[in-house]
Amino acid sequence: MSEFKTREQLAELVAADIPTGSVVNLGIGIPTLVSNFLKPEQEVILHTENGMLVMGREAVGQEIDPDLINAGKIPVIQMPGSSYFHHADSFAMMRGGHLDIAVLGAFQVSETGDLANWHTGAPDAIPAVGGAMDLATGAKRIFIIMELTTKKGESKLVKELTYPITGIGCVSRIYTEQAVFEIDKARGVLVRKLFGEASLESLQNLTGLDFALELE
Amino acid sequence: MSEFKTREQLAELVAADIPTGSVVNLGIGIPTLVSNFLKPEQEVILHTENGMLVMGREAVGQEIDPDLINAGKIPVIQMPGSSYFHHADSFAMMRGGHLDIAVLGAFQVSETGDLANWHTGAPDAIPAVGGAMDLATGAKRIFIIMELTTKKGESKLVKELTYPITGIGCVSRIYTEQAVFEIDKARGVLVRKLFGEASLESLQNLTGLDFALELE
Amino acid sequence: MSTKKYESADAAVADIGDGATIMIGGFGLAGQPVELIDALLRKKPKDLTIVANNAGNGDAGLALLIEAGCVKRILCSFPRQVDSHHFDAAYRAGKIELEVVPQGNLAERIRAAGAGIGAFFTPTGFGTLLAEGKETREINGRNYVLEYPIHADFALIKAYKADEMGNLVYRKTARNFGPIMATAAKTTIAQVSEILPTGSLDPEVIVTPGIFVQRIVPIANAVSLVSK
Amino acid sequence: MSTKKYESADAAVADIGDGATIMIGGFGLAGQPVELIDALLRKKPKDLTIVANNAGNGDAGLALLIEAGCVKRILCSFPRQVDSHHFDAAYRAGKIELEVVPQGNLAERIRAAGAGIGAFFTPTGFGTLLAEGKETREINGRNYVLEYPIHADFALIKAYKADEMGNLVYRKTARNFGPIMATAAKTTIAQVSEILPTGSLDPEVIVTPGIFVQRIVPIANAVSLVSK
Repeated sequence: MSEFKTREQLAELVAADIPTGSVVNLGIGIPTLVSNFLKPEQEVILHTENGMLVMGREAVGQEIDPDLINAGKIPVIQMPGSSYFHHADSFAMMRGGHLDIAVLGAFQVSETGDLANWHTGAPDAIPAVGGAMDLATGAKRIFIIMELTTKKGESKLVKELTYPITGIGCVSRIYTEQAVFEIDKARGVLVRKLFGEASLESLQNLTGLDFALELE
Repeated sequence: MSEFKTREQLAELVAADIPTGSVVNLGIGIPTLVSNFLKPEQEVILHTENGMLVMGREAVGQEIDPDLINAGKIPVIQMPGSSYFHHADSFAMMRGGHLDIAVLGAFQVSETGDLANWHTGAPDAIPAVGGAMDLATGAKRIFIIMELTTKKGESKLVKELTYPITGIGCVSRIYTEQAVFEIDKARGVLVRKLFGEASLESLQNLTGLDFALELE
Repeated sequence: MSTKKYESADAAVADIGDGATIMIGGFGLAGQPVELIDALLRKKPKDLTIVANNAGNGDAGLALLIEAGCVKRILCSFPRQVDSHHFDAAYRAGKIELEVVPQGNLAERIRAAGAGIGAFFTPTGFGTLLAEGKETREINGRNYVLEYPIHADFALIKAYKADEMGNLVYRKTARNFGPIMATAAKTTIAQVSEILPTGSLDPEVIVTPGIFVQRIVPIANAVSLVSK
Repeated sequence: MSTKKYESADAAVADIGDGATIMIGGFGLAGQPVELIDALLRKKPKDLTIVANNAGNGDAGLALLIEAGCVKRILCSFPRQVDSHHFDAAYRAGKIELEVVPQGNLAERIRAAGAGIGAFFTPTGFGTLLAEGKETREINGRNYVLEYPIHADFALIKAYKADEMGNLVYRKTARNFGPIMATAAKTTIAQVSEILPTGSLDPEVIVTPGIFVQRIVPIANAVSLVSK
C-alpha cells in the first residue's frame, strides 16, 4: 500500500512530467525542489523572473555570488548557455507565451482552474504579488504543487475560490499528496494518479466535487 | 552684400546652433551634411534610427563595412563610446523624448510648425515614411533645412499644409537660403536671420505670411 | 543533445508554405538573411505576407522574392528606395498590397507581439494619413494612436554568431529588427556565420536567448552588399 | 571633456528634494545601490514616492530610508519578505501608502515611460483585486487591463562598470530593473564599481547607452549582501 506523497516525491513527479526541452519557471518555495530531480537529458531550460535563462542549481560555498540569485533570492550558479537580461525583457518572455510551464504553489485552485496564491485576503495581511500574476496568465501551462487540504482539513481544491484570485482558468495540473488532478476545459477535473488509500470516492467526499477517473 | 546661403552653409549654421552635448538625429539627405561641421568640443552625440549611438563620420576605403551604415544606408565608422541596440530600443529613444534635436528636410512647413516631408500626395507616388513621423513627434526640437521656394517659385513656408502631414506643430527652426525662421507657440513665426537681399518685407510678400523680425 | 542546426538554408525553410506570414530582418541589406530568402525563392511559395523594414533592394534577397510574384502583401516602413525597382513595378501593376507603417510603430508592434501586449498607444502618426480609421486618445495632454501587435508564422533573421542552444549575438547595425522579430514569430530561423560550442558566448553579451530561436543555419561567407 | 563623474554619493544626490519620485534599482539586494541610498538617507528628505521591486531588506539601503520615515508612498511588486520588518512596521502604523503592482506590469510601466508609450493593454492581473477600477478590453478573445507608464524625477541604480560617457554594463542578475529605470527618470544616477576610459566597453555589450545616464558615482567596494 503506497503512502501519501511527500513534497520531495511530488517534486520528483512534476520533474518527470516536464517534456524534453521545455522552458520552465519554478516558483518560490516547494516548486524549487523540482530542479533537484530534472535529468540533464531532459534539457529543461530554467527561467528566473529577475533576468536569467539556463539557470543552474543552488550555489554552495565559493560559488555564492550576491549578484547571481533566483526569484527566491537564493544564490544559484551560471551554466554554459546562460543569458542575462533586464526586467522588461524577462517578463516579456512570460507575458509573450515563451514559457512552457510554470510550477507554482497555491492557497486554492478551483475546478475550472482559477488560481489563488498571492494573498490570503486577511485584512491585516500585507499584499505582495511579485511575478505570480504574470506567471499565471503568461506560461502556457501551470503545474501546482500543494497539499490537498488546509491544516484544518478543508479542501484546497474548491468549486469557487474564496481567496483573492491570481489568474482565471490558468491551472493545468495539480500535484497533491493524495492524487494528481488535471483540469480539462471540456470535461472538468480528471484524477490522473491516486496515492496511498485515496480513491475517487474519498477524494469526492473530501472536496465535494465530481471527478472523472482517468489514471495515467 | 551677402549672398543667399548654399546647402553647405546652412548645414554649417545648423551645426553651430546645436548646444554642447546634444543628442542629435540627422535625417537623410541634406541634414547629413551637418555632421561635417560639428566640432569635437561640441560633444554632440549622433543617433541613427537603425540602432547606433555615437555614430562616426562617413566611412571611406578600408573602413567601409556593410554591417555599419546610417539611416541613408551610407557606411559610417564606429567611435569610442559607440553603442549598438535593436530597433525597438532605438525608436524608444526617439518616442521617449531622449533625442534633443532632429534635423530634417521638408516639402512644406506651416506657420504653426506642422511638418510635411514624407509624401507628396501624388496619387501614383509610392508612400514611404521610414522614421520621419517618429522623429517629428519624438525629438524635443525639430530643425528643418529646406529651400524657401519650390522650383516653380511657390513658398514652402505656408499658412496650411497642402501635402500629407508628418507631424503636428513639431517644427522649432527652419533654415532656408534666404532666412532662418523660428516658430514661437505664442508669437508665431519669427525671422531670426536674413541672408542676401532678403528682408522682412520680401519674405512676407513671397510667403503671404506675417512675421515678427527678431534677429539673433 | 537535440540540435537546432540545419545543414542547409533549403532544409531550414522546407516547411514554409503558401500564404505564410514571414518577418524578414534587415535594414536595407544590412542584416538581411539573403541566403535564407534565396532558399525560399527556390521553393516559389505563393500569397506570402512579408513584414520587413523595406521592400527589397537591387537584385538580391527580398527584391527577387517580390519579382518572382511570391509576395501578396507587404507591411513595411520604407518600400520606395533608389533601388526598389522590383517592388515599384509590382506595386504599380497592382500585384502587391502595401501597408506602410511608421518605422517606430512597426518596431513596437513587432516587439508587442513578442511581449504579449494586446495593444499600445503611441504618439507617432497621430493626425496623419497613416492613422486614418484608427482609435485615438488624449492622455495627459498628448494625442496617441492605438496600434496592435504584428505576429508571424516565421521570422528569417541574420545574426553574427550562435551557440548550439540558439543564443545569438549580432554585428553592429546588422542587429536592427533581428532580436524583436525573433520574439514575434512562432518559428525563428537564424542565418549565422558560425555556430560555436554552447558556453562560448558570454552570458552578458547574448542579445537573443536561444528560447526564441528554433533553427540555425551556418552560412560561412554570406553575401554582404552595400545597397546603392 | 564635460564629465558625468561625481566624486561622492552625497554630491550626486545633493539636489534630491522633498516630495521627489525616485526609482531604486534592485531585486532584493542584488543591484540595489545601497551607497546611493545611504547618502540620500543622510539628507533625510521627506514625502518621497519610491518605485522599486521590493520595500527594503534587513537593515540596509531602502529599508533604512523607510525606517527613517522619508518615504510617503511606495509602488512595488513584493513588499512583504522575510526581512521586510521596517516596511511592515511603517505600513501597519499607517505611515506609508502602498500600491502593489504585478512585477511584470511594474517593469512594463517603467519601460513604457522611457519608450514614450501612453498606455498599454496587458493580460496580467485581469479579474483580480489589482485591476479593480481599471479599464479592461477583450482583444482577439483575450482579456486585457489598461496600464499607464510610471515616470520619475530620479533613478538610483547600480551598474557594474561605466565609461566616461555614462555607457553602462551590468553584472548577472544585478541587472534587473536598472536598464529600464535609467530610461524612465529625468535624472539617472548610476553607482558603479569602476569608471573606464571611453572606448573600453565593447559597443555590442553596452546595455545602457550614456544618453540615459546623467551622473556616475564610482564606489569601489560596494556593499554586496545576500538577503536572508
